[in-house]
Amino acid sequence: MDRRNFLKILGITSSTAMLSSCGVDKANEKIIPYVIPPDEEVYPGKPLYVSTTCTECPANCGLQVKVNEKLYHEQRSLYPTKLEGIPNHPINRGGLCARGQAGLFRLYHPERIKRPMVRDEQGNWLIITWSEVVTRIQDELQKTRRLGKINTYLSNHTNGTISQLKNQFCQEYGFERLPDFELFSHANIKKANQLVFNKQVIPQYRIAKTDFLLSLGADILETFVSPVEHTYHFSIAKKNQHFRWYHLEPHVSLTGVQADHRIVIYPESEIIFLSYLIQTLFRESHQKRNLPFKLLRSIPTYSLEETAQQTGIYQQDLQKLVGELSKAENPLIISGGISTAHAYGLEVAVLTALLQWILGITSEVVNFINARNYENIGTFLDINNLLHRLDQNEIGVFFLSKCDPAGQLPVDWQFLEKLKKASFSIGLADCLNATVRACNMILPLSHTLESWGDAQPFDGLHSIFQPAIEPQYDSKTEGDILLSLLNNNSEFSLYYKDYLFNNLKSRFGETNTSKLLQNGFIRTAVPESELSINLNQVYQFLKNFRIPQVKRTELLVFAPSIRGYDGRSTDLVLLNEIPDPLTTISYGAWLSVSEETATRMSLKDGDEVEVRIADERTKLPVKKQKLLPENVNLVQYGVVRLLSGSYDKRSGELFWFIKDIILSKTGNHVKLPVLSGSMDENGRGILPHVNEHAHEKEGKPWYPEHEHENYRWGMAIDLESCIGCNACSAACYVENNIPIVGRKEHLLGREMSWIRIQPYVQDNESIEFVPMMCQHCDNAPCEPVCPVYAAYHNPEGLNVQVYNRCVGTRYCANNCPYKARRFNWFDHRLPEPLDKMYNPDISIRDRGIMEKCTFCIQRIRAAKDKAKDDNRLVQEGEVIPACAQTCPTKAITFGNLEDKNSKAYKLAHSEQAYRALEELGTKPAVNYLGKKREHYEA
Amino acid sequence: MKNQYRFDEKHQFLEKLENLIKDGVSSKKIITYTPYPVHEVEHILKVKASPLRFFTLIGALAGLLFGFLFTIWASLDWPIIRGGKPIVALPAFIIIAFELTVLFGGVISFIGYLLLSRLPDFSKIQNPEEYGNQFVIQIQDGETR
Amino acid sequence: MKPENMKELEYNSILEQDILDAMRKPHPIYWLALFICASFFVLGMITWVIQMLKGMGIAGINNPVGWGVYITDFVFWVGIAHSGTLISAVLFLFRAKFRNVFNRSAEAMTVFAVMTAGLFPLIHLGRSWLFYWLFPYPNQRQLWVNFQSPLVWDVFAVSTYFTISAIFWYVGMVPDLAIIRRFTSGIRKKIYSFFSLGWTGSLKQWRHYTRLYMFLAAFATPLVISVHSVVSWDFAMSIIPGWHTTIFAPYFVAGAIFSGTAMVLTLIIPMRKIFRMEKYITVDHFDKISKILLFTSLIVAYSYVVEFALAFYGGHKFEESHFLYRLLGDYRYLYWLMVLCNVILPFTLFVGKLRRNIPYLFVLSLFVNVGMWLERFVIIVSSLAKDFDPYNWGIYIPRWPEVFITLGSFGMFFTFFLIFTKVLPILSLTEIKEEAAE
Amino acid sequence: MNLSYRNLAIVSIVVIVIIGLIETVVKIGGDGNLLLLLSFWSALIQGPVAVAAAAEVSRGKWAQPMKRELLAFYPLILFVALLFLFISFQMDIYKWTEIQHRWLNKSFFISRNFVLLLLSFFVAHLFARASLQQKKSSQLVAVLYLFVFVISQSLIAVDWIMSLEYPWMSTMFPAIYFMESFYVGLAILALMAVVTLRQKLGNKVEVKKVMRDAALFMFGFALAWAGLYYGQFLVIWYGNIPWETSFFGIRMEYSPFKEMMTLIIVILFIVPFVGLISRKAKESIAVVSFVSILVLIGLLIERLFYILPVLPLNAFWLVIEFILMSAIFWLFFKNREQVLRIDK
Amino acid sequence: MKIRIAPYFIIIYVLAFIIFVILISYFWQKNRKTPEQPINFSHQIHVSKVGLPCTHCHTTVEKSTAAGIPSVETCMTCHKAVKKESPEIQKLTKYWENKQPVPWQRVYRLPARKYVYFSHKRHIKANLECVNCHGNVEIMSIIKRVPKLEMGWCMSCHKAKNVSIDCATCHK
Repeated sequence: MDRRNFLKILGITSSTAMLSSCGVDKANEKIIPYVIPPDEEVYPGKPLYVSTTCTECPANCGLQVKVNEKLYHEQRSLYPTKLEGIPNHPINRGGLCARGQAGLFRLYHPERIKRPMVRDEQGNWLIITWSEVVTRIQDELQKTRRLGKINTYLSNHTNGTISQLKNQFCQEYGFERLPDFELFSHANIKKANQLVFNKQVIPQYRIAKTDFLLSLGADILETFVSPVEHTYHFSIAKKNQHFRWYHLEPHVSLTGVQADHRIVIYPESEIIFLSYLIQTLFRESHQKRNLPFKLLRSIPTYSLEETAQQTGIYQQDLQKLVGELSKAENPLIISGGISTAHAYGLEVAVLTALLQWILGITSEVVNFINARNYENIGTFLDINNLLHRLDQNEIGVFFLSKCDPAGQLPVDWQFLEKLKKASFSIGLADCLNATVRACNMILPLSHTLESWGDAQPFDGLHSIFQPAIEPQYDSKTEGDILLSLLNNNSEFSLYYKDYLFNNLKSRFGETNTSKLLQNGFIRTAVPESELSINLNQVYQFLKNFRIPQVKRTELLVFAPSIRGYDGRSTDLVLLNEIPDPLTTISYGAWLSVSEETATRMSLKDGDEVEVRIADERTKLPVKKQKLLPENVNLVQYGVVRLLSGSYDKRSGELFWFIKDIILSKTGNHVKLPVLSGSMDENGRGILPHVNEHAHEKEGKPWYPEHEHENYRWGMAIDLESCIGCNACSAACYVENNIPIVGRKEHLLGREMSWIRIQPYVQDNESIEFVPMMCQHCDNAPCEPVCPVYAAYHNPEGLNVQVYNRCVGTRYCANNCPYKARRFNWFDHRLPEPLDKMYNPDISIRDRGIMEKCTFCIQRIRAAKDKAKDDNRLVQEGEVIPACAQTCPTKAITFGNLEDKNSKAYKLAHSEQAYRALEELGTKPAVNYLGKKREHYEA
Repeated sequence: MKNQYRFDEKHQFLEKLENLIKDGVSSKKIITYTPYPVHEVEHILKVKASPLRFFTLIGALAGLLFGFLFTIWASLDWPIIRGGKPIVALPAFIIIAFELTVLFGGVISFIGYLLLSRLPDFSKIQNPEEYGNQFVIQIQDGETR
Repeated sequence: MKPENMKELEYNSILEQDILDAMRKPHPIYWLALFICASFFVLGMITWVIQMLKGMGIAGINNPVGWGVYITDFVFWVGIAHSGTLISAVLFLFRAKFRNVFNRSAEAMTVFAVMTAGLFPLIHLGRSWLFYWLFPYPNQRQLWVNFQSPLVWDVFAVSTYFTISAIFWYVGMVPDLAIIRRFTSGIRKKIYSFFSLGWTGSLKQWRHYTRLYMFLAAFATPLVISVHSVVSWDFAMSIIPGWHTTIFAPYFVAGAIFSGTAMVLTLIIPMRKIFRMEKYITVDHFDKISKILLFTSLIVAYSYVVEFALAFYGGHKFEESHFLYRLLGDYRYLYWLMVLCNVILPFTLFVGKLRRNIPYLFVLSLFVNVGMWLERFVIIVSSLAKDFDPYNWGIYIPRWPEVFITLGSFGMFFTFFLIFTKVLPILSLTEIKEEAAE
Repeated sequence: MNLSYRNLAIVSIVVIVIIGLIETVVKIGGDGNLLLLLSFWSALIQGPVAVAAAAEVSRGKWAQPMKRELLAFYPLILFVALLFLFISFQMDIYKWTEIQHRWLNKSFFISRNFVLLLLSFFVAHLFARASLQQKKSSQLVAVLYLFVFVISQSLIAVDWIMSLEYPWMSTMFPAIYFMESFYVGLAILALMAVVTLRQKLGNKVEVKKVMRDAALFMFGFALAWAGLYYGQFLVIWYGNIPWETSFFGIRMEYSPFKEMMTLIIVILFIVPFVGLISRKAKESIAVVSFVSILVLIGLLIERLFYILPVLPLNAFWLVIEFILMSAIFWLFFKNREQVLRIDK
Repeated sequence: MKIRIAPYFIIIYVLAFIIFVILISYFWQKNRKTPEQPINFSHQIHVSKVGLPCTHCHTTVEKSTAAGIPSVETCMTCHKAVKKESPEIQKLTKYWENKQPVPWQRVYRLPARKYVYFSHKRHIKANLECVNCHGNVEIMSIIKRVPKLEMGWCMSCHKAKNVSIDCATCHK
């Protein structure tokens, strides 16, 4: 029995254990110096910041990696411990989404591929060296030449230098470089823009600049093209009093509930709606640009009633919409996502483009010049083509780099089987996935945080990848692999760095390159070009215009989720720990059904149903979801794989919903980890407008105000701009070493998140999100009940929890009206090597200890330390908690409430500020800014 | 040499006792042994009320005082704000003070009792005196008590 | 009781004989019972150790329900303890003679129950091995405990309660030990004579003794009230609807005495049968004690009513919704069962016949024990399960550790009690003699 | 002066009418007068009967000799009931009358209280008869009366007093309230014992014993009262929820209320506690009568303490009303034989 | 027979108690004794004889929370030349050759230090001498832990110097 346990038993058997106060650490430990200290000035208390680029989705946000020096397994070394957005980055402006925050979980993923492997005849994996890799590939290539097969190279969205290198490589070895593989290729939008404007690109949507946003299906705040950017823009747009946002969708999405007017439209009927809009605008001559008569005539005309009847939109809504649209200065219409991912998606996209055109398109709102970098992303036409060729045994050596078609393509496309037909498939990936598992050879790629590289998120913006940590395994970057193949030599690595630098220097010159390395990005000028419409093409397209037969059937919708994206992020445990904002389900797959369906089939949450589609079938537990229209059943990409996929033969857009599905109860019941106890706020005084009559309860608390010296830390959270994206929660997890507890604990209701997003459904039409964390009350109910002073109030207005003083009575948690306190039921530890990401500035709590939000006290401490060095007080903006830092909409403002000029103070004393559960007299330091009235009149 | 009277019945015993007092035997010389407390004896022998109450009183007061002083001092020794309540929160300390009053009062009166009645008496532990259920009167030659 | 014609001396000696018979060599069944109880005790202890090594999580407690069965048990056992003091001290002050046959075992019960109860606050600690941080002892940290915390009040209240009731119990026993001493020999005699402190029964001893007993009784009476008030304030000091209510102190005190009295019946009725004490513990005694049961049950009922009435009187949203939840929510069955056990069944005691029907009283007492346990459970759990913020509403279901440890607590209690019945006089001899003499 | 049963009735009717007129016709400043009157005297009247009932139930010898004196006041319950009806003319003293609530609404308020008072009168009547005639059922009726007493006093507490402070509420409040009424009941018992001793009536030893027991119980009740009051205060102080603290907020900040508070504690707790702690004190007529009178005054102050912060009082008329009431009270005591003819 | 029981009871209990205490203090000592160092490095020589200032090796003491342990490289700057022959230095050079860090045993360990934030920098900036806490290192041939580094020890100084006694200053 080791000393610790000994004392533990002792503690209960005899009071003499009082002799010992510390029984918790290992008996004796080592301190390991460096052999050679690192060149960077980095030591405990001074982390290093490396600017690089996020690769969790094609948006490529700017990243700032916090690197700490710490001792890990008796190795003193540098480890990335936190990801943050680059403050002034043109895409994410310092913000970062939950997926971005979870990037570290990929870097330290237990399933990282550690060394190159190849299959032998029996199909067992053999570990080989890189030189063997090179030779092996070489002679595979020999073979295929003899066989006369074509070698192909498939990779995910790539651009920048590496793209050039690939092309070079493909030329040298006679590879055919296939268009990049992205599940969400937005093919219809590209196609439509090509039809209408001769530009096969996805433009930048400048939401900030518009005063009227009409979005059809595009989940702009979640996954659509560049969510974080859109979210930021959205928060700016909100500041404009006249900004209006109509969102039309056949299902319910996080984006939808943010719109001022969320309008449910029958699937596939957007086209009717759009034609109605165009025609009406012309009839009422609100158009800014004219169209030739014959073209106009080729667009079908619908009466108000018809439209309403066909689309399921209320007439008054339509009229209101038209009214506001025609009044708008420079409106912006975005159709995408689910509205373009169906049989009439292309028409929708084209009409959208047309509508945008006649409403006067400007590069202010729709920017084709700095177009998104989607040109070499392929469509499902290409995929289908590839599959076909695989079937024909035409493919020889097959490189699959950083992409997981096997995991993402519809089940009934049998990619795996077909992949086997390639004579030699080589998977390049950082983590194991379905595809690489099926390959003949696996080459471990270094994670982007371990490697050099560059990217081009959109035309005119270049950002860099810099290594923030030595490669942890025997892995290489794609560039290095290609180069070593080119030079037929694997010995010396970091070829690619030089290659990259030459390339960058040649492209941008010395100074810009160094700027690029310093800031993480640079902007370059892009030639302006006048946007012109190709009337004839449009006419040709519209001539044989197909009017959809909208018939309502039981529908299965596959929507991408803010947590899973196209499924690539679902194996990051953090993103499973954090609940889905709308249903608050954390782990596992589920099928969201409408209230109507639930009552019709008498389903309770967790009842299992069988979903039958032609011959494909799967079983899923259901969750009743408010606001979900009848007949629409929702599942998320990633958590559930697309069962049967059909696509648009013209554009190659994948269809997101499957018609005529059959649901049948299996009778089984699956416990769903639903974290929310109730979606109904019950007038508890947590939401703003409910709160107003809370003030009636007069009478004042007894105790005198306690004075604060210099600081009183406080927060203002703008519910106006909070979109419930959970980025704050993710950031908090990583920053504060919050334990990840898993499904079993969640089922018991033991989640550990310090900040959580509470969704509340308002009279069945809107959902409002309230980020809830420790409110750091002045009269905190949790403090006086603690017998050992573990919870107390410090002079700076923080409600402090002294972890190693806590004996775990849990009274504080019971007595906290916000239930913001979390108890460590077990010793939860991240498994190796994930534990490399622990933040050394804050403790890892043992079992039996209560923990909670500390306003990131470690950051406050650091700032005060710094301030003290040049003896002054901490200034505004010096301390930014992780949540506030990462919030894409900057909804959270942190500051010193003692300082009258601080932003936080001003907001806290603005007329729309209120405190949650104010009537309990707890005097929270967190102030919520209520939504403005007119949003409720709508 | 002390002489002893044993009785089986209480009333006989009491009569004898009264007679003895009448006969002018100093009550100081008399020791009685009874199977259970007999209050009449005290009246007959005119014994003063037991001084035990002073122990009790002192104990209780000490407890009360200590209770308040200790809590107040300890809170002021390291003043820590909790829930905005005043550092010296008397309404809360009353409870501690009360409990300590009872504790001290009780314990000290017990100790007082042991002192007053000279217990534990080790010699008697060795070889106990037994009188069964009888009522016994002993008359000492010398003065005891 | 003593027949008129009987001589005092012989009555006393018969009495002594009867008591000694009760302390004779135990029957095998006794050993069996002892073994079973002891093994439950051990089981509970083992569970506790496992819980400490693995973590609180193995129990069913969660967020929001941070307190569950453990605290319920704590309150339950403290409650059990109370009637002991009530019967021996309060009734002593009221000069209610019928207490004399109950008080010894009642006090024993008190002491053991407090010991059992005292464990639970430690068991429910997340870091039990640091329990001593709850005591205000001078330490190198130069930091004291938070005297504002109800839990610290608990520490004081419970430890005081234990000390005083232990002293009270012992003091009352000294003369009786002296009697036992007389009939034993060998090492047992040594032990008894040691603990009877060389008692002779001289006037000097008696006169202080009576005073002391009186004072201790006078102390114990307010103490018993304060202790359970403090226990109730563990909850009332919070702001949780269902916990934060002013009536809790008297409500819990009454409840405690209620459950305690029931436990006295549960223990004494079989004891009386086994040790053939019918002669001394008569039906009248039971009639009287069941009146106490009835009375306290009335107070408890009153509190139930007032709680609900005022929750709805005020029209305050939190209170209202909470009490609706209690009536109709997840724990409604427990709640109604509790009402049955604590109010409806005890009210049958208005019928005089039932008060004197001992088997009925026994069954009833069992129901009351269950009911009072449920009452604490319902109050503690249902209040936490649905408090202010709807997002973190949840429910709590106990898991095996709670079950085992609860069993263990019963095991501990009964182990001690069984031992008590064999090594100590189960009736207070001197007091019965005194009573008989009048 | 000796009056027949009928005359007594007439006198009391007259008094009711007078007070009624004062309260309704003679428009005066003091909204609180009637409420204060009722809340104080209802306690004084129901208390002694409850004490008698308790004595009956516990078969205690302690109050039996004074039973007749205690029961003398039970008819006044009816008196209170009738007087209460005048409240309906001044319902506007209650804030909640603006919002009609399912529990707090005028008509229901009046009716339930009136009915309950009538009921308690009726049961008291039954009890008085049964116990004076030494019926077997007397115990049962006594229990019944105690029930009604507790309920009606609690209801009075909640409805008349607590709802003045709506939405303030405290579950302890009704308990304290009826407990106080029993407390004064004991005080009156003691006083009567004193009086009878003075008048050399009854068996001296017994009566003295009664007085001592009454004193003893008062001592106990002083402790219990303090406990309950502290219990209520502590919970509210600790919880610190604004709509709860408001009650004590006013009463502990401003004069004269905070002085009143200390006065109450001194009178209802400290004085009886210190005064009656020793056995000798419990036996001295002077001490006991002093303490019991003080307790009565204490109760009055306590009721003032509840009402004054909310409602204005008119001292002059108040005095008059009180004199009238005490006159009636005295009359009933004096003519108890008339009142208790029922047992003949 | 004349045997006194009471004393025996007491004696037995006391004995048991003593044994118990001894047992604990044993377990206690186990982690209080100064550990064996891989190379017996003498501060006395380096400080008193050679006269190196503390900051020469503990470089980050003025700017970081940790004082910093000199890298093997730092040692080698001198010991490439100095005292090459001595066996201890041999050890050092061995570490250097096969590029291994020296596994020094930690002497100054805060109890439960994973919960404690301590910054050398702050204390140096407050003009505390190393000696104040680390004792006269210059005369220690084998480094020993002078204070217990318990909370009370910190507190007494913090109170005396009248600097922050807010728990959050040190507890993390």
